[in-house]
Amino acid sequence: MEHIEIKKIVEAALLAAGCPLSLDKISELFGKRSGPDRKALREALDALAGDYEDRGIELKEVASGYRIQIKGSMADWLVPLWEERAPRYSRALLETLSLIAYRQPITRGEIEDVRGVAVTTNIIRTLLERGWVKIVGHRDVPGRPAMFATTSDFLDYFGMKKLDDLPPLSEIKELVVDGVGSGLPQVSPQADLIDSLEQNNKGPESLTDGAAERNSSDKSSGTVIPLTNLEPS
Amino acid sequence: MEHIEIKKIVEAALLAAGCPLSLDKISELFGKRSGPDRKALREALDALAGDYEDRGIELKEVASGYRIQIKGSMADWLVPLWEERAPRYSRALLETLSLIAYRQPITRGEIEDVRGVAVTTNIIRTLLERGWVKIVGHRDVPGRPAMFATTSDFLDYFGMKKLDDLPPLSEIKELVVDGVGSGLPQVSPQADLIDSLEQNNKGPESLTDGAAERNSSDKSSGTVIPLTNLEPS
Amino acid sequence: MTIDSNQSDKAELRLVPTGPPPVSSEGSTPSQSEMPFAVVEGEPLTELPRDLYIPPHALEVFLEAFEGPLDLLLYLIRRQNIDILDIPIAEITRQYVEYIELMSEIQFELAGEYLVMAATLAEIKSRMLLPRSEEMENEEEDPRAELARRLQEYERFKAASDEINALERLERDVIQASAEVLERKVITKLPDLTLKELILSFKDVVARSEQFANLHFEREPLSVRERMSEILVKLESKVFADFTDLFDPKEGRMGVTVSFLAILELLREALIEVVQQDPYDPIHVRVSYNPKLEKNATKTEPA
Repeated sequence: MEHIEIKKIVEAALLAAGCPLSLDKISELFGKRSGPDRKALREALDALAGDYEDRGIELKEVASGYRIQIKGSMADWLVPLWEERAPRYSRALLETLSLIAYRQPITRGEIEDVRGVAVTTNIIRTLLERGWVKIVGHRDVPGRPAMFATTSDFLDYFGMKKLDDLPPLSEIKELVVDGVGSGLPQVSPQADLIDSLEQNNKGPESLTDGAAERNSSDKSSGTVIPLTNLEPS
Repeated sequence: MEHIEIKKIVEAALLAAGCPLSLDKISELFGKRSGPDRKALREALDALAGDYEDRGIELKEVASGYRIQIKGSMADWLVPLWEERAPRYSRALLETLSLIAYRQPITRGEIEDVRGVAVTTNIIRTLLERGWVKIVGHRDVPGRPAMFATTSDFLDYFGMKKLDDLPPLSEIKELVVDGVGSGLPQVSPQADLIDSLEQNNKGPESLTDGAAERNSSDKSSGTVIPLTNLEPS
Repeated sequence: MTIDSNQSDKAELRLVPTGPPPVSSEGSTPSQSEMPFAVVEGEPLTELPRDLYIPPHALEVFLEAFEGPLDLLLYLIRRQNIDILDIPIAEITRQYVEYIELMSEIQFELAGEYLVMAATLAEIKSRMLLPRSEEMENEEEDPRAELARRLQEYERFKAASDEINALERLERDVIQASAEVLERKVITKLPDLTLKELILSFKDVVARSEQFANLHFEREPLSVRERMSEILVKLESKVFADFTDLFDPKEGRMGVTVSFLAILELLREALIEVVQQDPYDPIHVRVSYNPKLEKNATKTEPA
């Protein structure tokens, strides 16, 4: 298949889909056998990105694939199109989200320990409903609190490919030589840990829930545990 | 304002809007006073339409304005985007099919006798439509019930040459429910056969996520399958 | 007058310019050598004036802008440019308690965490006042250490949340580009099935049926059952078939045997009839019931 033809199909697909498309999904467009290989597809994507250089759109790779998006620099021009302003999120929600992002898997109690204040059910519900956060298991302590982790939808929304793309956390300075430093949290996101949690979590006690289905691209469906008290009534 | 800049903004607006934009609306983007006049805007739109000539998208003027849409000629390429996730067959259907395979020619009533529950018309219809089952005659008893048998499509689908390739009942009885793969080998020479059949059967369709999930949950598929939402519609 | 930052927009930044009596930030000279805690339209703003009259409602808004006691403490510390590792605990405690009291005075519904923190501060203060021997000095850490750690820990996530908030994000900063799709061909996928599933289903159904009824499955070669189906199909289109037509010599002895067993089984199940007019006449076979040929069958049936 001609290079130009591949590019044409890929562009149309990205614009038609309205959501990021993974390389696998793009590859599916061409059928199993005779389609272009991944290298050819990447070339087409590169070519598209090049085409958009002087345009108001750009090709962006995020966690769940590629999407064509309007460049941030165009936002000012397009203000009249925004009838509703984008939702604003409270500091409490953003702080909770960032704790989940950097410290996942983390329980509500652990978030509260750091923030020094209660995390409302409302915040957790909003994060779950937005699909930014999911429950990846339960900590084996009394009450078996749910552990939260971020989703690929979260990365997509904030234009990131992986958790490593999160802005780095600042260092903690130590007050005295001994004592204080112990038990310092790890700085980097523990994505692998989450993955293994999800794997291990296929046990019978891990119930299923609609939250996973919300995320069709989420390979962990079936591991999410219902939070009856958090579900919207 | 430069012509190229106008085109850039108009294109971004059309791709961002998600609905047709009237010339007035497009004009609004540029503010009231200093913006390009309608003639300049029309020129930009014409230029855009020209740009799209060899692409998978086109600029279309409809009643409420202009929009960028996917060319009709792309529809066939984009089919995989809208592919619906394959449903799963119900346990009732699987049992019916297995009885037809092993006990053919068999009537619906006979299947019901063995299963102890009614076989819905829906199941029979699904199997007939799928081409796995056909009517090979009618039993000469009151009601003249149709007798069902498997088809060559059925054999093809499961990668078998003849029905004898199915393991005999004696071997099946010794299968440990917990995974055919581990249960078979000690018992029968056909274990390898089944394994290889399964391999062959990883055809294009069975590579989907659904199939993978199913395999991982195979352990339970013989015992507990939630039936409610599995009936093919 | 707005603050150009979408982060931690402390309410007092709105409060100071709007609250009566108006305080002009431009004119105010810092009474202490404090670091500015905010910049309002280019002018540094260093402190909430002490005698400032604050309308109760405005204060509520101000207090609500804090995400809990750690946030309030951090504010007090940062406002005075205090080293977080060397907090003048007595002074900070005094200021903190002042805020707390102010809150209760206006019946602000105070979250329990604020009171817990007040107690914690008081406790640290008292521990600081205790005379400490050299030995203890070595064994015990600074009473403020835990607080300093918590404050920093909270502060880094507060900062991180500001950074996350600043990331270009969908809806607010970037929009997914999309084009209208007019013709949407939807193909519903058919479910997949593995042989394993099928076989396990059979195992289940057999096990169940043997439990309930006294049904026992004979161990008949499947090839015979398959052949039975084939013969039925073959006979379907014919009124009568020649018995010999049901055998294919090319299949060899095994094949012929399978066909013969199939015919016997079909006969046993009364699915077919075998007819012979006279000894040594050709043998004919027909289906017991054939809806397609029913009408014709009655006419052409041999006498």
